[in-house]
Amino acid sequence: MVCLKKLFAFGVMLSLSVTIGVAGASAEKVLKIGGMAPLTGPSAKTGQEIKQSAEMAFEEAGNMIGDYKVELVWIDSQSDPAKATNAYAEAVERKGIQVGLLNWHSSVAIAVMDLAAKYKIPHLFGIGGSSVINEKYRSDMDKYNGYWLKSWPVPQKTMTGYVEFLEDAIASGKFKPHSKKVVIFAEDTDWGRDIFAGAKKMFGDAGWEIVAEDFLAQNQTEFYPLLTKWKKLEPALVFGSYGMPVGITSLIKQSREVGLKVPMICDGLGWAGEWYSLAGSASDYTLDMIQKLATDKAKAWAANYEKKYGDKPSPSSGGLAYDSAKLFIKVAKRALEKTGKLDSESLRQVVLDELLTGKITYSEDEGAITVSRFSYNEQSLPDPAVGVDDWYLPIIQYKSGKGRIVYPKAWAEAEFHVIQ
Amino acid sequence: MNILETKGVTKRFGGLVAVNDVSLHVEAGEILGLIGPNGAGKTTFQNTVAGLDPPTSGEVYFLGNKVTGFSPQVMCSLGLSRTFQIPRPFPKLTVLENVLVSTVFGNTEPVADKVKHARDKLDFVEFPLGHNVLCETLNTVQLKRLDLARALASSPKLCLLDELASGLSEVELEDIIAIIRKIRDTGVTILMVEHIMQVIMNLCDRLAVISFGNKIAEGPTGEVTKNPKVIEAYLGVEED
Amino acid sequence: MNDSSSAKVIEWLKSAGGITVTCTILVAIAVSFHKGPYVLVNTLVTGGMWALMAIGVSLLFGVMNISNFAHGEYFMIGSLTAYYIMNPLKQYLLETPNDFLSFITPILGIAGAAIVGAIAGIVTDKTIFAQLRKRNREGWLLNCFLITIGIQIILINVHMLVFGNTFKGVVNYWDVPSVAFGDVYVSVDRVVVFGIAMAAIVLFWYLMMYTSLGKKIRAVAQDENGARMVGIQVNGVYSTTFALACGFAALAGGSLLFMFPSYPTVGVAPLYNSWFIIILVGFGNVAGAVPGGFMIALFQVVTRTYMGEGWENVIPMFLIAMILIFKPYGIFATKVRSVWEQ
Amino acid sequence: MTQLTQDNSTGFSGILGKICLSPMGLAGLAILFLLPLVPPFNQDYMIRWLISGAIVAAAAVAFDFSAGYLGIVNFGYAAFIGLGAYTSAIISNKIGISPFITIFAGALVSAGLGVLTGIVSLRLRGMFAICFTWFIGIALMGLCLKLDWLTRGPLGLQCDGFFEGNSSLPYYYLILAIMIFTYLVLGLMIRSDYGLAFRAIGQNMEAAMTSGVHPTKYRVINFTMSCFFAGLIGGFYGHYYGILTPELLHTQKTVEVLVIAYIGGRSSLWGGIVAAFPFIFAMELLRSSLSDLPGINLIIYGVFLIAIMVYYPGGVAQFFKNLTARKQRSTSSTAQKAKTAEAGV
Repeated sequence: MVCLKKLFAFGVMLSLSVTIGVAGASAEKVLKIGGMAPLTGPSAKTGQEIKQSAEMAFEEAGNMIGDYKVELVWIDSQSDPAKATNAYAEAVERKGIQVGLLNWHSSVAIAVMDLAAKYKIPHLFGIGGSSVINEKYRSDMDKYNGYWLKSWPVPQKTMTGYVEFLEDAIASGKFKPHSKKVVIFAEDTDWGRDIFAGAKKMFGDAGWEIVAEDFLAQNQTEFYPLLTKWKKLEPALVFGSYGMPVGITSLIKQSREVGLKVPMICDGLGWAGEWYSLAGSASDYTLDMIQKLATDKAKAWAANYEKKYGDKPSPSSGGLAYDSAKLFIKVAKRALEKTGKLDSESLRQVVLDELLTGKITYSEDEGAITVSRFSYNEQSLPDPAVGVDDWYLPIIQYKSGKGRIVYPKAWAEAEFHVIQ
Repeated sequence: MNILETKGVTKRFGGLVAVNDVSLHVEAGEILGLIGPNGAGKTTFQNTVAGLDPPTSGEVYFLGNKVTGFSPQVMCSLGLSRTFQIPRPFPKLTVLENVLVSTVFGNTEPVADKVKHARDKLDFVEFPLGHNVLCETLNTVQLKRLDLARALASSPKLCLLDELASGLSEVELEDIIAIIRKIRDTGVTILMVEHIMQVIMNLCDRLAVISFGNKIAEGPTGEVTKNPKVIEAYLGVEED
Repeated sequence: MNDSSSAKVIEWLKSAGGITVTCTILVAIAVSFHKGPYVLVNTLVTGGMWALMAIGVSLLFGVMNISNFAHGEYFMIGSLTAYYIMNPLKQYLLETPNDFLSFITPILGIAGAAIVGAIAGIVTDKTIFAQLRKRNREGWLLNCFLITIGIQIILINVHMLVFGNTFKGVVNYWDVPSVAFGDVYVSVDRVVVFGIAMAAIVLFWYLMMYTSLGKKIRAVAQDENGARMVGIQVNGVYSTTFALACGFAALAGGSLLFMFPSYPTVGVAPLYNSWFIIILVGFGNVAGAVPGGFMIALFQVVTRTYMGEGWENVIPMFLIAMILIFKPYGIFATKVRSVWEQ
Repeated sequence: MTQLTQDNSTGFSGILGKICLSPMGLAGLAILFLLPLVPPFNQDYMIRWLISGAIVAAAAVAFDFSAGYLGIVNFGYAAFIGLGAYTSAIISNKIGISPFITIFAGALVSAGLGVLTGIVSLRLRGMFAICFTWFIGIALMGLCLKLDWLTRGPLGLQCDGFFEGNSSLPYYYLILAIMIFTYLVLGLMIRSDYGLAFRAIGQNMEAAMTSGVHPTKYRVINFTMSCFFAGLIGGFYGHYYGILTPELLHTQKTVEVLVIAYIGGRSSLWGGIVAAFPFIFAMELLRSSLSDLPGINLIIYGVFLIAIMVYYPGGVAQFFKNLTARKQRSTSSTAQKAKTAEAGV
């Protein structure tokens, strides 16, 4: 019987702690922001960077927006849509978040979108870029409009840069491919599938012959069989997107070990800050398309981040999260200015009236570190508008761990070199 | 009538011949004792008959039908049950449930009152404890009785008993002899492997002797025990 | 070769193990002719490491009846140790080049990994399994299995909390050009690591066959009570076994740092591979783990070559399942039945 | 066979006993029914937690049906859940039938694979059987990733919900019904002769065979039933969360169910249900209140799991068994003593 009593006491404590959690409101003006990121699970590294970068942005604003104190509530998506929805609902109901910010996995986005619409919580600037989110968003615009926004457009929209760049390099005589054979690979994720479909079409249209197509597992490290297979095919170019630091760096290292000497486009190589400590000089001359991080402000941010957290930030997760948070602060300030208060409703109104109509933008001049300008319009939704003056990724070539922009011409910092 | 007959049953394990060309028969209603020195292949022979280890070659006939290599559960439903030298009960089931397994699945005709049937068998072997005891708490002697009750619960025609009496005290021996006799009186034929002469002399109508896998003698108990080959097998030959 | 030994060889060739090994060799040769010798080289290079992992799992199972689901985490401990030994040294070397030190750095890292792994093994045994042995032997196999799942969860998350989620790796051990076998290039690191794996396996074999420790371990594996009766310190043998098994896993982790940077869940792939191996060759069959390692490596290389990436688990899985149907206790299984069938 | 040994219980609890419930169990179910109507549990996120709990509870019951009684731990269990989920989602997406029907189609497909697995794994025992099911799970997950024209692979398959509207409450009652259905069907089977056969095979295959039990038949039946319910639960999972990814088939998900089933207590069926709800709540609260240290909730979970296995391997079921044993002991002593004992507590 004693044990039963203990059990009962435990139950009482449990429910008490729950009710206390609910009743924890205070008189101060507070805006509760639910930042969502995969803090545990296979993508925890990315999640951590997103979290730290966003926190940096809010700290710089003194954790205040106008007279509202900003309270960041972190929601661990656990890289699992089912668990993420549970955590999200709890964050809304128990912790009272009024607006959602950021996200990584597209599968999580698909599941959480419905919750955001249901609770009428605008969720802004999810990073996960795949087209499934767009499909779902576009399937019921009324329901999701203003409740889900991405900060990374679907990869097909940006990738055409690669082909333009190649055509340009061939035309100018810098790149003389012995054939038009290309090997395409991609990580086996929603992102990889998306980019793969885009690349296939893109290279096909440009008259390339695709001699091998491979999907690579997320944390694969053994590529000797694959690379020797590619080597036999004698391609003139290797193209792929592989955002897993372990995988992409192993691939590059081993490609040099087995003697595969062709220009490699490794989209996603620079996503993780520590890529050079893993790939080393094998990464020289590889090409990537990544957020610029070229301005002084951007470099200062990267230096700050490294000082504060001890490792190199990635422009694509950390940088974008930082920019997203800054853009959010801008939106929130406008909402406060316009309606005199900050809550889900006022934020959504500003998002609908001003952000999505292109009245609010966030550009390099104002401090955006990753792209030229964030702006949204009717056609681009839920993505930001894509273009050289908007959301655009330059092509960079690495040498000794430093990336230099080689395309577009206007931004170029260095000449393109073909690996010898 | 022969209830069981084997013709040239041989069982090999890799290079080892455990049972070699054994032919014998068991007549309905008798108690046949299968004796022999340790490691002679008696248990293996029982296993080949009961279907646990199908013979490498040779044939087994049960009730006149060829049953070579039949699975144990089929042999059980045909009416052949057995006990184990080291009893193997279901440790997490109660005594009653142990016997019920055999009652429910060993009988071809469904038993009307399963519980009563099982309890009857337990009473029949004079099981000393309550019927709701978990088997893992029983000692070897109790387990042997339980195993016997379990074997009987499937209403067998032939029951193979494997060293049922080993490890029992003088008093318990008397009991078990009485029980085995009682079983025979209900019309069940018995093929028993046994070491203890008291049991053999008291119960067995006939004996078959196995040594190093070979059958060396078969016949009425009195004759076989006087057979010089048998005595030699038990005592060994002094060659030098 | 005299008649009796050739008869023995023929007998072995007819057994399931013999047939599988022969088929594997034939497949390897055939594929090498079809696709080039790289198949063979790749199989050898990766097979050695998988064998080293599988030996550990197999040893734990054979001696202690523990099916270790956390074995990959000892691999992770090894790679983490090697990183924290090698990385500072490499940083130091950048500033003050020193040929001897740069030659010896990876060796120090790998040795350190093995030692730390062995210590971690002893700690695990003393804190958890010794307690369980004292308290409760019932349902040992499944209880241990669940406990190792718990250990796995703890180690992964402790790594994450303490050392962070970053990928802690090195570019290479020795910065020298690849070695060429015909037209196949293999990095020096891989060749050396293959050598380490083979050396460790030979050493282990010697340890088990010719030293008193090996004899004690084998005695305990066969009969714990018997071993206790002849005066063997059984608990000590268990700890040693754990140290050996985990030491091997950590050795593999340390040796493969150039390929698997250390991060919380790095152990999952090595764990899976070692489990595939021991299921294929049969539980507790320590010697079988070596050919098993090469077989699995060949399976995966061939699948990747012909089916493409991503199928390397599906097809070998299917094959192993098929083999299990015909040889339910693994291809090298003997007639001896023991506890793991219960 | 428990009804045989508990024939003496009469009246209401006797009737309940016939359908595998005890008064305490009925009270527990009643609480589960009423809980989402009572504050603080009437908030939607709490209902979501309850749903998660019920999903795991139902899965643990069906898992324990093989693991606890037959002794075969189906380590690829999540793959059977996933197979049911994907089948149901694909059928309902392609043909447009109501999910209420397609979840049964999913369950049947899972059961079909269960039959195959049961037959094929027949010769395997112990760890080999466990690993065999595990490999089936891994292979299924690999297929799910690679057959992207059917499953959309890692892109994730979207599925329609059962109900219109935003509330999770109808979903909760649906999964509760599924859970109770699972428990009752499997519980009744365990109480019948089938259960006797399962336990006999699980504890000693050879003795079971010599007692006339047909191992093939009962192993296959057991696997089929267990996988059927796994598929059914999977179907619910898909249509509730609205998205399926191959991760659902991952071994990690099996481990989640397995841990609940074992903490609940092996071969009890109901133990999983008792363990699931508090466990899910505790984990969610830990995760949420320790969100500054992501992963620490999992460390606590790991330590708890090890502690349970070392010090209390019987789990919750053992706890309640000890409790009733103590109660019986105290009631069997004299009334006077019982009274003082009650007063003492």
